Amino acid sequence: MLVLERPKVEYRGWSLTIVRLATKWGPWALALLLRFAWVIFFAVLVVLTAFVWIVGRFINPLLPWFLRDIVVVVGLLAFACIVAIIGIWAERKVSARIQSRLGPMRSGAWHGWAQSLADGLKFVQKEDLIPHSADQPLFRLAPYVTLVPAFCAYLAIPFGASWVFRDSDVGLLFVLALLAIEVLGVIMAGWASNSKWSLYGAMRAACQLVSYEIPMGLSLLVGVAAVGSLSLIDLGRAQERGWFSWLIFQDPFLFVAFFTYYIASLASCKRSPFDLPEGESELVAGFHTEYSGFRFVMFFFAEYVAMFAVSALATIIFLGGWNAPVAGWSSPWWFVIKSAFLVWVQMWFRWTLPRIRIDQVMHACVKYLLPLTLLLFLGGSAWQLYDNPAHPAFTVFANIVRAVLGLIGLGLVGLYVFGAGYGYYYRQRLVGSMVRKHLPGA
Amino acid sequence: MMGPMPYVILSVLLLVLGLAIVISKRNAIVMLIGVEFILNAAALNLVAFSRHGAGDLSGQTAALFVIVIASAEAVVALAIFLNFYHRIATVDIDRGDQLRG
Amino acid sequence: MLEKAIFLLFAVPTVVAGVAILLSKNIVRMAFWLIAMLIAVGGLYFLMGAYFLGVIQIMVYVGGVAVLLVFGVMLTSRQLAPKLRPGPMETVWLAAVSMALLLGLVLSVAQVRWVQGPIASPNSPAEIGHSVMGDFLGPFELASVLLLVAMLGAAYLARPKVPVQSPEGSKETTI
Amino acid sequence: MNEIERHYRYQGDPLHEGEVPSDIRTEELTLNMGPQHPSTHGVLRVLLQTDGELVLKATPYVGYLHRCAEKMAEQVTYRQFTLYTDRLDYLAAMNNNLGFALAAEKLGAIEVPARAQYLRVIFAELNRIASHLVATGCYGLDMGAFTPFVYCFREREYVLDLFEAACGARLTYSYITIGGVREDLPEGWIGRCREFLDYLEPKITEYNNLLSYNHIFINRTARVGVCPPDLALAYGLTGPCLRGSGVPWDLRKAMPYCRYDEFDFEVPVGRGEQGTVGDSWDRYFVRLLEMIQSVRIIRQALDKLADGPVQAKVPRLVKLPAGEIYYEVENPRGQLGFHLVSEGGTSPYRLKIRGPSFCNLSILPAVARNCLLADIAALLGSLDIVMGEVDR
Amino acid sequence: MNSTEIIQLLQQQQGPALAAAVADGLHPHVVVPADRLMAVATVLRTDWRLRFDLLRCISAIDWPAKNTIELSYDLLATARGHSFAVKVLLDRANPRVESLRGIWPAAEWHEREAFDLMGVTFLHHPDLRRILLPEDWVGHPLRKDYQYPTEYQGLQLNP
Repeated sequence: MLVLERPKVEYRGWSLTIVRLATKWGPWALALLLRFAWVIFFAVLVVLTAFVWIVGRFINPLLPWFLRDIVVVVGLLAFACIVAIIGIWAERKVSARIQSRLGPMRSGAWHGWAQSLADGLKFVQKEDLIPHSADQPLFRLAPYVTLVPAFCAYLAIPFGASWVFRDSDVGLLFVLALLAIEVLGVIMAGWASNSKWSLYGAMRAACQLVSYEIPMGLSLLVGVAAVGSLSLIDLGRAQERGWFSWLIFQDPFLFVAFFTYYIASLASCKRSPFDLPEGESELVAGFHTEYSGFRFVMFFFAEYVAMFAVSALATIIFLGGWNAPVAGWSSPWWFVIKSAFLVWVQMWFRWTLPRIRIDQVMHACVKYLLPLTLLLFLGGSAWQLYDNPAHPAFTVFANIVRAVLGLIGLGLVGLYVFGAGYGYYYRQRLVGSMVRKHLPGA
Repeated sequence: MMGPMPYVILSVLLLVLGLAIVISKRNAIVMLIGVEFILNAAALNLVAFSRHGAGDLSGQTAALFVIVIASAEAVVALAIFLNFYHRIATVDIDRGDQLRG
Repeated sequence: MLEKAIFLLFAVPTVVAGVAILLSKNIVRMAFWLIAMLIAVGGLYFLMGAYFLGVIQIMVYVGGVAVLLVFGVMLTSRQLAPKLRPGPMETVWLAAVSMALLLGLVLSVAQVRWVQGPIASPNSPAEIGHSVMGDFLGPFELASVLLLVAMLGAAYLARPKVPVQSPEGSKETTI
Repeated sequence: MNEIERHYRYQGDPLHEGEVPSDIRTEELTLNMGPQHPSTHGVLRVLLQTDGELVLKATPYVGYLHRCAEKMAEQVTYRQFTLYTDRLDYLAAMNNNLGFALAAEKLGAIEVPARAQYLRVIFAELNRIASHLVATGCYGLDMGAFTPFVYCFREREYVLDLFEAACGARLTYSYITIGGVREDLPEGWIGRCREFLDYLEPKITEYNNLLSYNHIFINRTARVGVCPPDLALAYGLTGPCLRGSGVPWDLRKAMPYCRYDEFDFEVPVGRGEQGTVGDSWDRYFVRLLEMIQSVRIIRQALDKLADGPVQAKVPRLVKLPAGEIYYEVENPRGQLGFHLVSEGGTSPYRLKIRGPSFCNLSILPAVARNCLLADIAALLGSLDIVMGEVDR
Repeated sequence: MNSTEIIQLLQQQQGPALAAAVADGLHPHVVVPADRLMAVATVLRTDWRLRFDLLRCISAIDWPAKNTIELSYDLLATARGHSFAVKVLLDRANPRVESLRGIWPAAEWHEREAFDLMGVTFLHHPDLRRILLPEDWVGHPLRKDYQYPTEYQGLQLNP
């Protein structure tokens, strides 16, 4: 009987050898580091503070602040990269789970955690060619113009009450402006690669992203109208009194504004039903058809970084950023968990919904989303007019509405948990083909 | 503190560059770019004087209006050029000499 | 001293962008040079403490108008990179006139003695809101009317001449 | 130009060119949806005249997969040609074999035993299910929904395992030969086949909720690529494409062959539930319903399976008498016809193969006018073209 | 309606046109001279009793012995459920016949294939060019006396 044993696969490429070495020696190095982690951590800390104190005293008093900013910026970049790497790996695992398959299992020990690393290395050693008739400088510049704004958005996003690089009182608008610059990178890429298909991708991207910025901005302004300040720290601090103080439950307009914002943010990240700019089945690969090698990785990276940034905005404004459902326990972990959940929902949409057509995208924006968000903004600001101590009757009504909405929110969360549990409990263990195991001698 | 002088010189430079672009380039869209240069020079001046001269922020709101009006103007100008483009295949200004159509 | 350094950091790109547009032949590059200039001017606004204005400049100008311009350039350029060759005599005259204008303006500006008023502190959008609603209410209403008229005009001018028959003719698709 | 040509003019039939509104004159791009393109299901090149996102005219170019099977038929004996029939519509090889075998048997007046005929019906219908699974899965992929594609191919895996158990091959079986069926079933096969049928039945309702009634999918496919019934008949559309346009014509019911008249099953017809009759959604939904009918047929055939020989006594070198026949069989994609002319030798004198996808594709220029780029993918996906039988 | 009634009906409408008619056998058909093909086809398509609306297949058969190329149009009436065939015998050297594109648009691609592989030219065909073979191919492969080319655009083929 033919016995299939695991094929001996020889990886010869240097990138995969690095991955193999990393996975072979990685755990050892990690274990060593963990055992002496505390010692190493304090040693580094002591050296750093001594260095900063000496520099501060003798060279220039301003320098320590400058160093602190550099460290924070490096930390933010590292966080963004980690988010993107985990995002890529999670997307593969999520799509596998939805399509009842296993997803990456081999690169890296548990469930293929090093798959993104392996992808990155694979792309690094791929030859990234520039089409002959492409517009050289624009072609090279485009990935950077898409990547840099996505990373800069993290400068203004607060992780905790005081965990922010530089809080300016136009933080929200600053993030929206950076997302507006990303459009240019996409158009530049589409135009510079000088092929009809990518030109279509660029045209579609330009229409979609520019027109979805308006409903996105407006639905955020509904939240700003409730709190009265554009700075993200104030927005977060206004939602510190537990679950029912979160802005999403303040008034029905805000409740709907969360969902319109979420749909608009899907469009602005070119995700799920709106992923027309790189609609595979029609436009081959849309605006990044001609890109290969490391340039393609940048577009790929920028997509995941922007995805998390946009969900971070949603959590801070609507879901009370770093504040826990219970009043006291606010910590940056809550912010990361909520944003990760919103990113998971974006992935969930991608693997269930088909793509909509370009004219439907435009109709949806101009005919449905825009008027709806304008109405919400009107309603939200009117609600704020009356929701102050001057109108006691209305505040009582507002509290009732707040409670009802909070309960609806709890219901939704319960529904999700029940659905997930039900799905997990009744999932069908699919081992190979059901027919094969009955065949004689199989 | 360096006063408004550098900003004023920069806005003059921008003005001259804008004018040069409008004059030298024959393509309608590039003339629009030249006009944008000039508008930005004006807005820059407004903000500089409001910061160093008047000390309050009326200049900034004026600059805000400059941006709003510039965007409206750009939209209408582009619509006209697209129409122009429909009639005559190119966007070359010299060709737009007949008054009819 | 730091402020002058940052000022130069943002001022030099604007001038470089202007000159590059003058010299470059490819329309699309000109559009992207314009975008560089707009971002640099936005940076200048940040330097001057006008944060709200800087953000609005980037959002409205770079995110909206510049994208529109690039769109216009893409639609109208027959070949992919149309060449614009000004004649030799034209460049000489152009250089002479612009140099004369520049010198005249700079000299006249240099003689002015600036009265050093109080330095405005970096302000929050709330103050700008108050001033827009306060003494700038007139221009605000006028601006909104102007925007409405501009939108209607643009939509009317750019409508497709022949109604495009969508599949099954149920609704008109205008792209 | 007689009154019939006038009859076709009103549907914007391309009998006369140049009725494109001439004064839309933004740049006119001619785009090449080239031989390798994700949504052309094989090597088909479509030249699109587009104006921005709007496609004004689409002209398909075929012939990239032409192997001239008809010329080879003249140099190969009858039994050897069954191998070529597998490669015609490589997603429904069983039905192709059945078509050629029936044509040869009718010409040679060969009597096929009852068990072989029931086996033929079972395998033909199983292959129809597998082919429709591929069609619906790929159609979801064209519309951007990746998951149904993976589910459909998981189900198809079970059908291929059944075929592998019965005749050893997964794609080109040449199991149905002249005179009957190559081998009898392995023991335990019928039980597994019933188990698969019970497994598949609830899955089709699952696809309905996942894809068919998905609001975005309906917006993308309803009222897109509409083929009115008489235009479909005029261009020779057959199979699910014709039934999607509301014409209840199924060869298994109208001209029954191979004991199809003994089974009761309905013929699903497009009723324009989500849009107009004959749009892409109808063609897709007709295929889904046909899968359910095939399950019913297989169940009845499995009950009627009598014992007996599976191969009539046919000489090793089949020699058909001089004569001529045109015989058609209902394939998953339409009516596959064999025009067999024989001079009494051991190989056919002339064999013309009428591929259903060849005619289904010919309607593309007439229907893909003034529609959007994404609608071309929707239309092509719903016509379910296999280039093997277009280019032969 | 079985084929004998169809043939009687055709004889009434187009009496002299029918060269031969075979009612029984596996492939009931009627043989029509080339110039009367259009008239017979119109009758088959428009007569309310016949209503052949589906042109299933046009096969071209090469008979070098009889020096003729035979075109067989297989028709089907979906409303009535009966099928029938019309044959046309063309001389082998210069086979020319009227295109039935106006009556059945399905004929367009079948006729292009007959032109491409057998060399039959169809008059008034919208765009009669090769459909399966490359545009610049020489010769018609399905003819019995077809020599295999040994070279195509620089590619040597040694059988």
